[in-house]
Amino acid sequence: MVDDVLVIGGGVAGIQASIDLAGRGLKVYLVERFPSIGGKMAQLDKTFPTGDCSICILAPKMMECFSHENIDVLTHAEVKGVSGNAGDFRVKILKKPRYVDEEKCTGCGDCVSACPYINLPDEFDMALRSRGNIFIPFLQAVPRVVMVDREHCVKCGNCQVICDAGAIDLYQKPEEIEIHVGAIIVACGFDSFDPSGIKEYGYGRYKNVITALEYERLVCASGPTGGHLDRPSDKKTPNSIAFIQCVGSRDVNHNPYCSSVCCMHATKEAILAKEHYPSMENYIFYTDMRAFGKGFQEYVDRAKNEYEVRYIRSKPGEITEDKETKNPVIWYDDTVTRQVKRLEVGLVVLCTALVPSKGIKELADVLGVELDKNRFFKIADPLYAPLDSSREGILVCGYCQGPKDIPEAVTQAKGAAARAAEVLACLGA
Amino acid sequence: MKEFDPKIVAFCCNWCSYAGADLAGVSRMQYPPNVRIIKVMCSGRIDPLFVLMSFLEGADAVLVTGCHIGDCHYIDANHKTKNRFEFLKEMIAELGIGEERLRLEWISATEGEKFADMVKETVEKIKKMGPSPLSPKVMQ
Amino acid sequence: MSLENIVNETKAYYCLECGKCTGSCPISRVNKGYSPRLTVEKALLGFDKELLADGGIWSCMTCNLCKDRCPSNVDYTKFIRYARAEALKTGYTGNCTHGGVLSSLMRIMGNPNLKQDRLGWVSDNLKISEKGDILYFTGCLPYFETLFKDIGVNSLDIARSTVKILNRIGIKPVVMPDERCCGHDLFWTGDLENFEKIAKLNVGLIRGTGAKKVIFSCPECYRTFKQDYSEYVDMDFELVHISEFLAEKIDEGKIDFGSLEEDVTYQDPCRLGRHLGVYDPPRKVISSIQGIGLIEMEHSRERSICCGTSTWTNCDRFSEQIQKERLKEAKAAADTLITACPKCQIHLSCAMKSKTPIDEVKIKDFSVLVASAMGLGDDP
Amino acid sequence: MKGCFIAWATDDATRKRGGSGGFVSAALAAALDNNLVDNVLVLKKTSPYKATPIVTNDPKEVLECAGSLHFVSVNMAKYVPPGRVALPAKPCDAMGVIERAKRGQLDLDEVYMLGLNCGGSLHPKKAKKMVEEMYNLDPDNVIGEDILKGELILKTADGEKALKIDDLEEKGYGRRESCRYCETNIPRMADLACGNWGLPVDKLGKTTFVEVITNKGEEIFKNAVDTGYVEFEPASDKAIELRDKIDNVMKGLAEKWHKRLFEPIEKLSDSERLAFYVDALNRCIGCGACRKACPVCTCGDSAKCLIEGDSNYKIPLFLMVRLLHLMDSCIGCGRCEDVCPAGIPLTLIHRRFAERMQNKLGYVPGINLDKPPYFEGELREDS
Amino acid sequence: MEEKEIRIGVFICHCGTNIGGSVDVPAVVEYAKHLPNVVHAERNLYTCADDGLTAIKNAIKQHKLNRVIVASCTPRTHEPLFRSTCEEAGLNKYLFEFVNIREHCSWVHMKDTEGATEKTKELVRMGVARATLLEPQEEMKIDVEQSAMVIGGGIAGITAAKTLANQGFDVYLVEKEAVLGGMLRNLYRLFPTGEDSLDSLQPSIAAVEGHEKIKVFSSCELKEVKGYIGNFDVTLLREGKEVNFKVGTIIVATGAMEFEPKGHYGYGKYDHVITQMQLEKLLKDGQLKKSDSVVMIQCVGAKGEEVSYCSRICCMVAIKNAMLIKEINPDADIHILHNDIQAYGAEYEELYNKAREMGIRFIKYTPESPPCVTMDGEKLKVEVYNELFGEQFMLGTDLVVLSTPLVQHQGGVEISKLLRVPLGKDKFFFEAHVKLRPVDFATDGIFLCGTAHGPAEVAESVSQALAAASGAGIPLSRGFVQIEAISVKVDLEACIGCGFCVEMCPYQALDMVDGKLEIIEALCKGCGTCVATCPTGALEQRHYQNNQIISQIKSIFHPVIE
Repeated sequence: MVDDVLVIGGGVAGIQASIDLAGRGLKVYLVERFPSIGGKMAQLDKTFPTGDCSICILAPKMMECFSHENIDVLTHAEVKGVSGNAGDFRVKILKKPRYVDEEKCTGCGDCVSACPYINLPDEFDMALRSRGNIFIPFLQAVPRVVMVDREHCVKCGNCQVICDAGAIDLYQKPEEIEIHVGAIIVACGFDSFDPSGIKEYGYGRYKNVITALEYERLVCASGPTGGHLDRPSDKKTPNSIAFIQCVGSRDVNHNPYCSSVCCMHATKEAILAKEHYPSMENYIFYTDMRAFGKGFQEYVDRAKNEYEVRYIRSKPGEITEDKETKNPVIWYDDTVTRQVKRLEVGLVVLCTALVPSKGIKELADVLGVELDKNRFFKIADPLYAPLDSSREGILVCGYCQGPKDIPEAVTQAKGAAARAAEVLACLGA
Repeated sequence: MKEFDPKIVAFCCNWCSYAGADLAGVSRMQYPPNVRIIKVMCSGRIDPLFVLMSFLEGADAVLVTGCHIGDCHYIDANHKTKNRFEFLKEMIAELGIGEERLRLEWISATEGEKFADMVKETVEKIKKMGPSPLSPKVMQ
Repeated sequence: MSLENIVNETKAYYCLECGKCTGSCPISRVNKGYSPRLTVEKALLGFDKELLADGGIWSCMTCNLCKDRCPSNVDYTKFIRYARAEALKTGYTGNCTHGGVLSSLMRIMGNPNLKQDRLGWVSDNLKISEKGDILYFTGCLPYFETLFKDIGVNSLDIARSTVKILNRIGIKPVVMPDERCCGHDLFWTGDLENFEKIAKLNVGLIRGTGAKKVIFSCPECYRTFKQDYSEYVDMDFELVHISEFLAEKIDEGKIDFGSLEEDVTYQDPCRLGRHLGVYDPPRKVISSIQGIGLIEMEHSRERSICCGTSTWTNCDRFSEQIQKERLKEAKAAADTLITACPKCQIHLSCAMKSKTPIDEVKIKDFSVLVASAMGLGDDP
Repeated sequence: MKGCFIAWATDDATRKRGGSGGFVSAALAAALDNNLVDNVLVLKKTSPYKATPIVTNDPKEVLECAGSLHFVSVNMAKYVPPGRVALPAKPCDAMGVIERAKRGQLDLDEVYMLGLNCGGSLHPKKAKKMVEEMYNLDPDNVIGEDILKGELILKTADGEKALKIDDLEEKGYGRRESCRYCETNIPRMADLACGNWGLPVDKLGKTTFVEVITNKGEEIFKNAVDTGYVEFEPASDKAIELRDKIDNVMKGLAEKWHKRLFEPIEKLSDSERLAFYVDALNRCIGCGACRKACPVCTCGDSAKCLIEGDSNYKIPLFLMVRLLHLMDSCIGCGRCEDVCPAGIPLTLIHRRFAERMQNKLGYVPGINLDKPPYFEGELREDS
Repeated sequence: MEEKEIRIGVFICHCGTNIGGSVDVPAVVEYAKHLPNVVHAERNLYTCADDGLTAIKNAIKQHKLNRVIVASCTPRTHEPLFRSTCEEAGLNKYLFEFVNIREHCSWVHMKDTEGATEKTKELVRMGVARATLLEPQEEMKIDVEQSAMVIGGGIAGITAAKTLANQGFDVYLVEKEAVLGGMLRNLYRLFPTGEDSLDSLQPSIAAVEGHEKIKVFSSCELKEVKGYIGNFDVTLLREGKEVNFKVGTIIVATGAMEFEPKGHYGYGKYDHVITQMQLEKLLKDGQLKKSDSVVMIQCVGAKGEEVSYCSRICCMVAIKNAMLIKEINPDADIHILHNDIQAYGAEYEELYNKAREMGIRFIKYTPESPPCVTMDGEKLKVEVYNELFGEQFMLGTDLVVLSTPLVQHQGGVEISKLLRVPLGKDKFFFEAHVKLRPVDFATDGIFLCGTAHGPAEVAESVSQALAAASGAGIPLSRGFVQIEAISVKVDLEACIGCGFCVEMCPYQALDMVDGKLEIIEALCKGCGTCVATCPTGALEQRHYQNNQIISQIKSIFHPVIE
């Protein structure tokens, strides 16, 4: 029986769970697939309903987690095998090569500018900017070390030459680590649904139809445009934006469930747009306005009254494009006035469904736990054990067990930490 | 004759504006080397005395920076900063040394560019205005 | 079927009233009085009489645009079909166009003793057989020829071209002298009694020829056989649209489509496209013609817009508006519009002849295009 | 029984000694007598130019101190002892007391302020010089003084001599500079406001016009009446009107003086103004007398203004910090300027800074227990 | 503190070429050597690398350094590393000073070597000035009482208590009612599982009542709570008698209550207009008369003037109850009149669809023209304008059920005063940070869960309870809390007792007791706002002392400080 804990997923939930457990004096392994911790929250600009800058409040947590003496953060790593039982899990972790010695790299970024190939889409910035083969995942990345995209690297060696720390190792091998833990917390988060399959909305066909996460990067001060809302077609600020809810969610053809956060997310984005550009006209197309959290309804009321955001109850039928201006044109049944209308705007933001993260099935198989029909982790008892998975000793929290906003994810993460401690204490006793 | 090289004192809070200054560095945003940052935990710690003293010592400008209202790491301590700043502003105005020499900016941890711009603008403005008349050097 | 049953059958109770159907509907866009959403809501909220008396249910083109997009999977097309049947019982019906000739014609088809000569169009240069593996189902083309010659639609060219192409690849298709109309329009306007008769007759006739594969040039016939006959009669032969048949041959390397220096655009017929998911084969075939440029319209494939009316019912000024918009879109893409459905050709050609003229778009049938590219055109 | 009354000491001696009906002294003595307060703070005149604040619990001593006084050097606020205490208070004394209460130096509930209407006072040191130069009298021969109808009257054994205050002030004498532009003549922040303004001619010099303002004021007044120290009658509407009229005249005068003294500074350019401040403030020798005299200053020996600056500063850090700390709280009593050995026009300068802030914030110090804005925690709506 | 010679060591980092590329590091080292109190200065390629750290440790010993300065990157990432290096070499970690010459200098002046070098010198000079005045600090450790109090015996309180007890801590569970269970006792079946509420709750109640580590105080009232994290003194009233105990942490799980819709839709006037809670009771007791038609009205009193928020759970409660009625009478006509259905998440959307499938009909009304309930003979009549259909509907019905929001109750308001923790605008308890500290109060050691925080369903309450237990369990399992030595201290000799600092403190760490300032160090978070406010030098912040900051300011303008 060991009382170390493995946390899978380094988003805000995973970070919080790790910090809580480590705070109790337990040893924690935090495994993150991406080369930096931070998760989706790091990609957001501001958070609703308080308008807090997302990375500002998250970055200290990321640092606290990374530098905590009880937490071993393994980035760019994946869980490959789990055997044993609660109190005694043996876990195989594959540490994928980042072709950089994390210990030696100082994050100076000299190598980044030395790399001659710089036309790869930057994942963090939703491909709205390009990066090189060697790159720092994002400005506030933790750990702040570079990594090499070997798939595209031609091994010119420029980076090695410029690196005074001698940190670059283009022949680094994958490494398999085995750890021994008593409990596992899964917080592997979500992915954004790709709306290009919803042909009628023109994502991918029309430049000025973007997703909400792309929009977040566009308005973020440390994003690809430095926070200027430059729409993709002409890099100009649009004078109106339409946000479309339930793109791929509450839709039995894609994801039947409600993603829970998009109504508020869009409200926040509309408010931000209005704050940055006072003449901006904002429209939100919705089916049911789901403002059910603390202070949410008030936030929506403010958006309506103070920020003049226009809420239109309708799910648009189709989006076309004005060939001249490249303005998206929305065709919709205004269900309140019961009339079909046409609305031309400067930019359309699709508030896409949030879906279980890629690879959740494989992870579930490795962990030996069940998924529900929406491919979220199944919980043991939806009332009284909302954080226990179908297998003892494995807890699930955050979006990977169903739609949630940040405070709920943080709450669950803390709860999962408490449950892990409880499970370990009971096993020990 | 050597060009006038202003000296600017900037007070930054640990959580937002200092991090914003860090981000300016990480992003390699270039600005002139005239600013000296003094870190405090919170902009609420910035005693107006420090600002006055900076001017008396010879600062050509003083920048007071902190988290945006509503984002303060210490709930609402930056509200106090703002209140006190009103006093300083009036004082500087009455003294007649040029109101532009004192500036309050809220800078979040993501606003590296804002920090760099603030320094650039201030240096340019102060260069035009010339040395602070309160600076001891001028007296001699 | 009571409206409640219709609601249950089509799962209309899942309707979230989001309005995506109406926002998608080409008719609603021009006719503000028509809304699929409100039509469904009438049923949900117990406005039965209003619903059945509503002419709107006869306007629906059953193009499936709304059905495909409905987030709750409400089968509006089916809903309309059932509602029409119910309305018919109550005595309501749509406005038949062309003096109702076409609908009465169809009902006659149900008579097993009907004598007709459907092979008048088969000229000497065409090789057909009475029995064989492959059968070509011509559908209503011979009737269309007489009705729509005046608007420049030579329907039988389609049949002739199809046979010529088949002949070129060495097939002498069976063409039946007494095949019946497929019954599509009866099915969609609620006359299921006559539809059943026709279905059984047709399948019997085909069986009699020993055909293993039936080729269609009309998507409506194709869909009707493929999706609607099975409720009434068993079939033991394969069904295929000419475009699919030809596309397959490309893969087998058995065909040379010749060349044609022309830019064309392609109209996806609703039955072939959204109803049956056949988008690629016609495009594949057209693109295989050397020198041809296939330029897509703004709305194509899944997003394609219907030719404006169906089942010869409620063709009105709104239909014309839709058709003209469609022709404008076509013109913006290319001078020639290819359709794979005789009805699309008829309706769009009809719109072109309307009082307020629009820019000329050449409208050609798919088979006709292919035949002429292969050098098989120019019939006497 | 709040409102305006005409009252007088029942005791003849007191009535006579107290230049205007002796109400204040009688009420103070009565308060002590009936144990309403533990102590009374009064000024004991030791010469026409010197009055020392004393704390006493002897009603007799209080009565002995009766009499009006215009040559005053101290602000009473700094001498208020702990416990229940009553004192006569000019407007600036009362404001000082309130400011000290805000700073936790005393409990206002325990302090009874018998406010004295005030048209201004004279600094004793300057007054002596004035007696010599303007009145051509030996200062030591002066046995009494009074202000009536805009004239300052000096009494000697030989009789009286009166000069117009306006004329005196033109020559640089007369009231303190800060009094000249002070607009607070009737101490409405005190518990009672007493004086001779508004009295009908026949009662002038024999009675006191008393306005009862607060519950504490009511207590004092009632006590004085109940114990027989004082008698009273209601003040007529006419009397009240008259008092207001005088008040307004004084205010008008103050406004003129304000303009006269402040406009020249107002008109200076930024650099001239800075030069003015540097010239003046740089004369500071750092003795700290101003700080000790200031009724608002409560900081003691660890005050932040005492943090050492450098000698090459153009303006001493000491004064900079004081200017800052007094920006919302300066009550303009003029005591700092009185005591400055370097002759810096301190009050004038403090007022310049303070008026900016006080006007901007709409905050008036010394009138109620509202917290000074510098110490406000909440964000102001307008800022 | 004993006067000792100040011996400063300065370590200047090249950071590869990051600093070395635009700063003349050797020149800076030379300069540093001549600064007052500096006895050693050196440069390292990477000070943070192993050899750099070793160099620091060696120099501390060799040169008897009692102050260490590293000039390199930002303290926000590397300060902990260098601090622990100093500690390893026996130097108090508060005697370490970090100078940021990378982010704040070399990287932002890349093309100005001269300017960057001069600035670096000054930054180092400022660092030396500050370091000279640094003082060693002891981080305060507060012992934590190994027990917790949970206020409220509903599902949230029960769960929190059970989890903490299972982790091995003593728990005092305080409930004002005679029995545990809270609001769930009054419910019939729970969504989404359909379990009987009380039945499903029983095992948890039993587990708590039978737990050797849990002391249940039912029918008890909280009288007083004093102290701070680790050391709360609690006084209860039980049958009029006082009970005292000490706990380390506290969890608030006081729940909420249903808003009473007086004056809404004929409630109180017509017998058959009831609330969802009343419906639950009817269902539970089997008292619900067979109703052929039922109308439910959502958002009664919510999302409006009386209660501005959306109460989150009522839509699903209504849907669940509607389905239960349908189970009893499949032919019942049920209409739910709503203003947007809150079927968030995966399960609820499914349930919502299921309800539609069962024939429950939904009508969206507008808040501007709300439904109207009147009596029409024996039957109730509900008129509603269907916003999406554009028609006025007349629904004759047997029963009208009003869905009303959860609201704070008086008990909660009193607890808030007692514990000095805030309520928000919505009157629910207000957490420390909406996003990242959802179950903490700004006051250390007190946590929050369940509907005391805002409307929540069972699973959400349970998750919150577990989260609160995590927060409350951390200090308990560590046995102490440690506070970074940046808290404030007061020199009572210098303090004049003006009390202006007290209200400045965002954490109520300061208090005036009999005219004397008291600082509860355990509550101080080190923002220093009070220090800046203090008109005297009585307040000081550890590690950010006035004289330290002043020395930094002065050193900017004095080429060499004597």
